[in-house]
Amino acid sequence: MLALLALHLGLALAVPFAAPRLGPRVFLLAAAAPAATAGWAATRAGDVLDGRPVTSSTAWVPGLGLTLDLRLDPLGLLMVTLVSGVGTLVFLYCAGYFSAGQRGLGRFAGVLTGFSGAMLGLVLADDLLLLYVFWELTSVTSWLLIGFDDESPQSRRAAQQALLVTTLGGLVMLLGLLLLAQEAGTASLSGILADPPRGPTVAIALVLVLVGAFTKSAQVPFHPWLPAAMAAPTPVSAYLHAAAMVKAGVYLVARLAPAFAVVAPWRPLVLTVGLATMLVGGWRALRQSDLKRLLAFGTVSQLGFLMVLLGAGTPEAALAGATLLLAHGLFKSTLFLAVGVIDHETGTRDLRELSGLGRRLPVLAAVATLAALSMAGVPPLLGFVAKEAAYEAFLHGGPGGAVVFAGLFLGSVLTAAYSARFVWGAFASKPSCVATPAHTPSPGFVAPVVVLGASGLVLGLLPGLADPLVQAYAASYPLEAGRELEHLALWHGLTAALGWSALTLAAGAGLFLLREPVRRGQRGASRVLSAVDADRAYDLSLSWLDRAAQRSTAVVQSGSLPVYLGTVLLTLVVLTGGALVGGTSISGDLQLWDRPLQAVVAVVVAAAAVATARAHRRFTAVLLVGAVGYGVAVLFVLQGGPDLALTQFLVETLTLVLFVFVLRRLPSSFPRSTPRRSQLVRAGVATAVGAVVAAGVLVAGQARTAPPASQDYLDRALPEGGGSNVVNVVLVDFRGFDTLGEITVLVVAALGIATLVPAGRRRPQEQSR
Amino acid sequence: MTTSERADPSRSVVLETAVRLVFHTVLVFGVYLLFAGHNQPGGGFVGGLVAGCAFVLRYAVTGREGIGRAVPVDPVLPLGAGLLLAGVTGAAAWLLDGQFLESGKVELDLPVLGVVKATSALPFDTGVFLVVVGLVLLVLRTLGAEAEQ
Amino acid sequence: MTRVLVPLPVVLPLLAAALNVLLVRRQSLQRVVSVLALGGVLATAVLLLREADRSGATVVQLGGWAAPAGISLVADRLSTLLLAVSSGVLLAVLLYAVGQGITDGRRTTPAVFHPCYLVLSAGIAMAFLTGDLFNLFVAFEVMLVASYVLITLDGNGPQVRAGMTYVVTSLVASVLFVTAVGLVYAATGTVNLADAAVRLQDVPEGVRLALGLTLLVVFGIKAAVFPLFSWLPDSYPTAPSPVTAVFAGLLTKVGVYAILRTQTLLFPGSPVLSRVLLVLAVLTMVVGILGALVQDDLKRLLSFTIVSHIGYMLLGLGLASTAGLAGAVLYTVHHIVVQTTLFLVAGLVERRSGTGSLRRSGGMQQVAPVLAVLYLLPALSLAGIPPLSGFVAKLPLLQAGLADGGALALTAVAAAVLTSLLTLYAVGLLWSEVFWGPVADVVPDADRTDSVVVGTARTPRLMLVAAAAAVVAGLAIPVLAGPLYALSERAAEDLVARDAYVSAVLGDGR
Amino acid sequence: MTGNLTLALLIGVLYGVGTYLLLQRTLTRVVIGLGLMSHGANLLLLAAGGSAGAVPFAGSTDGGAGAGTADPLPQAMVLTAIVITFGVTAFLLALAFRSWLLTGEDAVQDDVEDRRIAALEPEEHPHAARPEDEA
Repeated sequence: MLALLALHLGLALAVPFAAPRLGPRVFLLAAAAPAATAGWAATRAGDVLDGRPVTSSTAWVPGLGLTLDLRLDPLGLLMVTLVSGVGTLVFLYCAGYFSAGQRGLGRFAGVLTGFSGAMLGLVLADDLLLLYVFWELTSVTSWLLIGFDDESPQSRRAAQQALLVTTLGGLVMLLGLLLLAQEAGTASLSGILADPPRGPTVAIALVLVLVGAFTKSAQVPFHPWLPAAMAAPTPVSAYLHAAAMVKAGVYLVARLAPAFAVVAPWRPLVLTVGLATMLVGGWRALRQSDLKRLLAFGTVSQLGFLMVLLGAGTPEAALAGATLLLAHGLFKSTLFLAVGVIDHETGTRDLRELSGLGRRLPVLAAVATLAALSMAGVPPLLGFVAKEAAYEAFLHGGPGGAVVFAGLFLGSVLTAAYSARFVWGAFASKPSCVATPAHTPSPGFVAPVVVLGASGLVLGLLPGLADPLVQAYAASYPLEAGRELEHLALWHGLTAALGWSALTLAAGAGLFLLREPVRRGQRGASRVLSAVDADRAYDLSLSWLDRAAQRSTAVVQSGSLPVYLGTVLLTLVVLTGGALVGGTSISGDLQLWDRPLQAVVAVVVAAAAVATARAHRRFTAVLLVGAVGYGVAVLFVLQGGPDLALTQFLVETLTLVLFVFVLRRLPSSFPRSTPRRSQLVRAGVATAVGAVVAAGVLVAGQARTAPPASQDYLDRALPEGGGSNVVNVVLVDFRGFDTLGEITVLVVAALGIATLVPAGRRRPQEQSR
Repeated sequence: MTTSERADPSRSVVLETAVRLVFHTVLVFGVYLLFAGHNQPGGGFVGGLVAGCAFVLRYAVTGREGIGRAVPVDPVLPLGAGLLLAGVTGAAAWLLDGQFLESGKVELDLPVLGVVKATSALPFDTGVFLVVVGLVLLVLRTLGAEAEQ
Repeated sequence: MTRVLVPLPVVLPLLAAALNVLLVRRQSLQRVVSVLALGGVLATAVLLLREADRSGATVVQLGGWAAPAGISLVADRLSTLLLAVSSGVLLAVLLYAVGQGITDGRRTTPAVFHPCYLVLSAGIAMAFLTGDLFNLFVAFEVMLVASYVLITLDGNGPQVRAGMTYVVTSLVASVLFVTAVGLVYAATGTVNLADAAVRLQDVPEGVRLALGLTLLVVFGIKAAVFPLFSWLPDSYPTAPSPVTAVFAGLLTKVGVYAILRTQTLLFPGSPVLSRVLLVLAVLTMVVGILGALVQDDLKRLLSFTIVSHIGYMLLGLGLASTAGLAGAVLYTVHHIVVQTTLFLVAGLVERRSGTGSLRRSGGMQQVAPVLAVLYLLPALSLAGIPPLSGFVAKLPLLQAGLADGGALALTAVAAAVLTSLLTLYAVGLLWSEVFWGPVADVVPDADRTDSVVVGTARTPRLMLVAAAAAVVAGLAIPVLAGPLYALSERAAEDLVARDAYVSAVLGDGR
Repeated sequence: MTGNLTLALLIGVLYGVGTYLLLQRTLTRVVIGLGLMSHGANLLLLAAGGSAGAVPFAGSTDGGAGAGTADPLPQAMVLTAIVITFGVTAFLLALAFRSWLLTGEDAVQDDVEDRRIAALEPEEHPHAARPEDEA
C-alpha cells in the first residue's frame, strides 16, 4: 500500500515535467496511479470482504505516536473504489477536457495526482495522526486546484475560503484526535475502535472531531465553501468536490460511528447538522441557474443525507449510508462531467441560456438523465436502492424517530425536484431561448461519463454486486444475536418505504412543475434569511479579523522607538518589580556607606546626572555626562579597583572626544522638548525603573549566603596565573575568553564605523544606490 | 576648532612641538603599562587606551594628515593582527596539550640572551593592546576626518 | 580531542574573521576563508553532536581553570543540536550571499561583510556553548555588534533608521543583561551557570523569582517575546536579504536558547514563571500573527511570523514537562531552518519581481515556477501543514499541552491552533498576492532598501542552489523526525535532570 | 552581604535619569541616556561584589584569602563591560552621525510603514468575488 502511495507521489512529481511534451495526454500517464490502485484493490477485495483486512505498518516518529499504519477493510475498499475507480475515469476525462495550450497544465496534473494519493492515504490510514496528515494534504491540494484559474479573483477567493474553512475544521479535529488518542492510549484507529475509551473527555474529543468532519463535508454552517469551489475546472468539481474529498468527513463519521455513536452528544449533533444540511442544500439547489452550482448545492444536500445515515449509528442506517455513498459518487461525478462536456462544447452552463441540447447531444443527455434519475431515487437505479434502504432504516423506530424521518423525506423531495430541474435545465428545449449551438464532443471525452453513468444502472439492476461490500461495512456494528440485516434489493415487496418513495417522487415532480411560484417564494424567503447567510458570515468574520489585526498592530507596532523602549522598561518594572514587591523584603544589615567619601562623590555624580537631563545645550549635556563618568571612576577607586578606575577614566576621555567629533556638526542646542504631560510620563517610568533597580541591588545582595566563587583568585593568581595584579590575571587568564570576545567587539565596531563613515570623501548619497 | 588653530600659525607650531614631545612619551608609557599590567595596574586595555590618547593628542594638533604621517599603516592592520595574535595565542595551548587559552610559561634557550622566560599572557595582552590602538586610529581617520570638513 | 573540538566553533570563525580583516582588499580570498571556516564549524558541530548524544555533556574548562574559577564551555545535546543546525544555516546563507555578491558586484561592503558574518557565527556558537552567565553576555555582545554592522551594511536611509531602532533596543537589552548578571552575582557570588544553579537553591523564593523574571525580560527582548518584540519587524526587513535571513532564523533563537537554558537550569519548577511564560506564549503567538495579517511588505509579513512562532517555543517551555521541552527544542530546530529559508526565497522573489510589496506584485507562479515551489514548501511548513516539519514540531507541543490539562495550558493550545490557522491565512495571502493573479508590471520600488535588487534580474545559480538546499533541509526534518524527536526528547530530559549538567561542569564532588 | 545604601541610591538615580533620557526623541539624548544607564549598570555590578576593600593584589594583604580585599571578579567583569560599551557607543555615534548626514536631523525617526499601517482605515472584505445565487 505504501508503494501505491509512493507511486502517486512519484507521478505527481514527474508529470509537470512530462506535460510540455505530452500535452493533455499527460493525464493518461497520471491515470496510471489511480488505475493501479483500483486494480490492486480489486485483487484484494475477496480477502477484505471475508474479514481479512490488508495491513501494513512502518515506523515514522514513534515518540509522537506517528506511525505509517495502513489498513484496507470493507469501508476502506468502498472508499478506494470511489477514490481510485472514479479517479481513473476523471483522469481519462481530463485528457479530453483540456486543450493543448492550456496554461499550467503540468502543474494541474501534478497536483491532481497528488490529491489522488492524499485521498487514498486518508482512507487507508489506520493511525489517527496519519489520517490527519492526509486530511490536510487534501485541503492543500484542493486549495491549489480551486485556484487553478488564478487570474480570476473569484477563483482566488474560493480557494482561500475552502482552505481556511477546511483547515480550521482540520485543526479543531486534530485536537479532538489527540485527546482521543490520549484517552485511548493509542493512536491506532483499529485499536481504538476495537476498545473504545469512554468518559467526559472522549465526549469533548468527539465533538471536536465532528467539527472537522462537518467542515470537510460542507455541513451547515460551514457549507458555503463548496459551492464557491465550483470556480475550479469541472474535473476537479467532479472528483474532489463530489466523489472523493468532500466524502472525507462522512467517511470519518462512518469510521467512528460504530464505536462512538452511543456517546452522548454524537447522535443529536450529527442528526441535526446532517438534516439541516440536507434541507438547506436542497432548498438552495432549487434556485440555482448555473448548472455546476445547482449540482454543488445538491452535493451539500446529499452530504447531509449521508451524514445522517452514516452517523446515526445503527447497522440498518449504515447499510443505507454505504450504499448511498457509492451511488452518490457515481451519479454526482457523472453529472459534473456531463456539465463539463456541455460547458466545453457550448461555452456556457447557465440553464437560462441552454436549450435543445437533448437533441444535439443524445448520448450525453441519456447518461446524464440516468444519473439524475438515480439521484432522484427512481427505480431501477442504485440511488433508488439506497433511498429505499434509508427509509427502511428510519421508518421502524430508527434514531430520532419521526422527526428525522420527516426531514429525510422532505430532503428527498427537494432532491427529486432539483434533479428534474437539472435535466430540464440542461437538455430540454425551452421556448424562451434559441437552440444552443454545440460542438460534437469526441467519443473519448464522453466515454468516461458513459461508464460512470451506466455503472449506476448496472448496480441498481444487480444490487447483489454491491451488497457484499456494504454488508461487510455494516457488519462492523455489533448486531444482536439472531437479527440479520436485509440484503440490498430492488424489490422488497409492497412495503411502507416503497409507498414513501412513490410519494417523494410525486411531490418532487410537483415542486418542479410549480417552479415559478416556488421561485417567487424562495426569493421572498431569501430576503428574510439573508441575515443568517453563512457565506456572508465568512466574509464578516474575515473583515472582523482584519480589523482586529489592524487595531492590535497599530497599538503594539507604533513605529516609535521611545514607545518601544518604554514598553521594555515597563515590562521590567512590572515583572521584576512585581516579584520584588510581592515576594521579598529589605531587612537590616544595611549601611549608609562603606566609606563616607562615597557619599560625597555619589551626591556629586547624582547631581551631574540630573543636570544632564536638564541641560539645554548638547555640549553641556556631554560634559556633564563626562563628569558622571569621572565621578564613577572615583567611586571605582574608593571601591578598591585602580585598574578599573584607570580604564574608566581613559574610556570616558575617549568617549568625550568621540562626542565632540560628532557634535561639532550638530546644532548647539537641543530642540524644544515635547509637552509637559508626556515628559511627566517619562519621568514616571524613569522613577519606577530607578526604584526597581535600586531595590533589586539591596534585595539580591542580602540573599547572598555563600562566599563568592572568586575567593581563591587572590591565592591562585600569582602561583598559577603568573601575575600579582589579580584583576589583570582574571582578564587575560581566568576569564581570557571574555577578553577575546571583548576585543572582537572592538574590531567589529571599528569595521562598522569604517563602513558608516568612510574615510574617503564619499558622501552617503553617492553610495546608497 | 582646527581652523582657528590654523589661523594662528605661531601658536600651532609651539603646540605641535610640545605635543610631539609628549606624544612619544605617552606612547611609550602606554607600552609600559601593557608590559607591567600583569603585576601592577595596567594591562593591554589600559596601555592601548593610553597609547590611543597619545594619537588623539597628536590628531588634535595636526589633524588627519598628521596621524597618517605618524602611523603610516592602515588602522585595519592592527585590528586584524591584534585579534589574530590573541586568538592564536589561545589556540597555541592546544599544541602543548593544554586547554584553549591555557597560560604557559615558555623558557627559550636563545644563543645570545640565554634562557628567556615569557608567559603567554603577554602576547595575548599585546593583541588586546593592538586592537584598542587600531580602534582609536580608525575612529580618528573616519569620524574625526569626517567631522573636520 | 574534545578539548580542541568544543571551543573550535568559536575559535575557528574568530581566527578566520581576523584573517579576513587583514584580507580586506582581497575579496576572493575572503570568500574562500569564510566558506572553509564555516564548513569546518559545521563538521565540528556534527562531531560534537554525535559525541554529546553518545556520552552526555562534554565540558571544557577554558584556560585549564576548573569551574567556577574559569569559564566552562558545555557541549550537551541541546547546545550541540542547535549549534549543528545553525552552522548549516549559516553556511547556506553564506553561499547565498556569495552568489549575490558575485553577480551584483557590491562595491562598498563585502570587505566588511565577511569578517562580520564570521564574528556573528562565532558569537552564536559562543552563546550556545558557554556555561557562564557573564560570558553569555559577552557572547551576546559579540553576536550583536556583528549584527549592528550587518544590518546597516549599505548605510542607506531606511537601514540607518531601522538600525537605530535595532541598535538602541539591543543596547538597552545589554544594559539590562549586565544588571541581571550583577543581581545574580549579588545573590549567589558566582556567574558560572552550574554553580549558580546550586547556589540559587539557598536563595529565597522571592529573590529567585525576581532574578528569573529579569533574565526573562533580557532574553525576551532578543527572542522577540510579547510585548518586547516591536523592534524586530521594523528593523529586520531593511537589511540585505542574506542578513535578514540569518537574523530571522538564528538571532531570535539564541534568545530562545538563553531562556530555555537559564529557566530550566537556574529556576526549575517555579509555578509563577511557568504561568508567566504561558501567558507570554499566548500573547506572542496571537498578537504576532495578527501583525502579519495587515502587512503589505513581503519581509515584514514574514518578520511578524517570526515573532508569532517564538510563542510556540515559549509554550513548550512554559509547560515545563519533558514533552513540552522536547517540543520546544524540536520547534526551535524547525523554525531556524524554515524561517531562514523563507527569507532566502523572499529575497529571490524580490529580486525577480523588483518589489517587496504584495499589492504591486503578482503572477510569480507563471514567471518563476521554481521560486513558487521553493516558497510554498517552507510556507506550508511554517503553517504547520502535515507532513512538513512545522507539523511534526507542533505535534509534541499540542500533545504536551493537552496532557497538562490546566486551563492556561489548554488556552495556550487553543492559541497555538488558532495561530496555525492564521499563519496559513497569512502565508496563503502572500501566495495569492505574489504568486497568483495576473503578472504584474515591474515597477522597481523608489525607496529600495536592498541596493542589489534588480527587477526581473536573473537569479544567480548559487543563490538558487543555496535556497533550494535550505528547502531540502527543511524537508529532511519530517523524514528524519523519528530520530530527531528522540534526540529532542533526550535533550529535554537533560534539561529536566539538571544534576547531570551541574556535575559535568563542577566535577562529581558537588 | 551588607547592603550599601548610598551606592544603591546612586545606581537608582543613574538608571532613572538614563531611562528619562532614553525615552526622548533627540538622538544625542538617547545616547547620553544609554551612557548614564551603563554607568549605573557598571556600579551595580561592582556593588554586587560586596563592600569596598583593599586593592586585589596578590600578596598585598596578609593571609591573602580575601579578608578586607575587594572582590576582583566583578572588577574584571566591569572592565570588560566598560570596554564593550565603549566600542558599541562609538558605533552608535557613527550611526547617529550618518543619520544626521542623511536626514539633517538629530532625532529618532518613526517607522514609516508602521505609521502607514496604523493609520489605515480597515477596509471591508471584498465581497465582489462572492458568487451569487440566481437573481
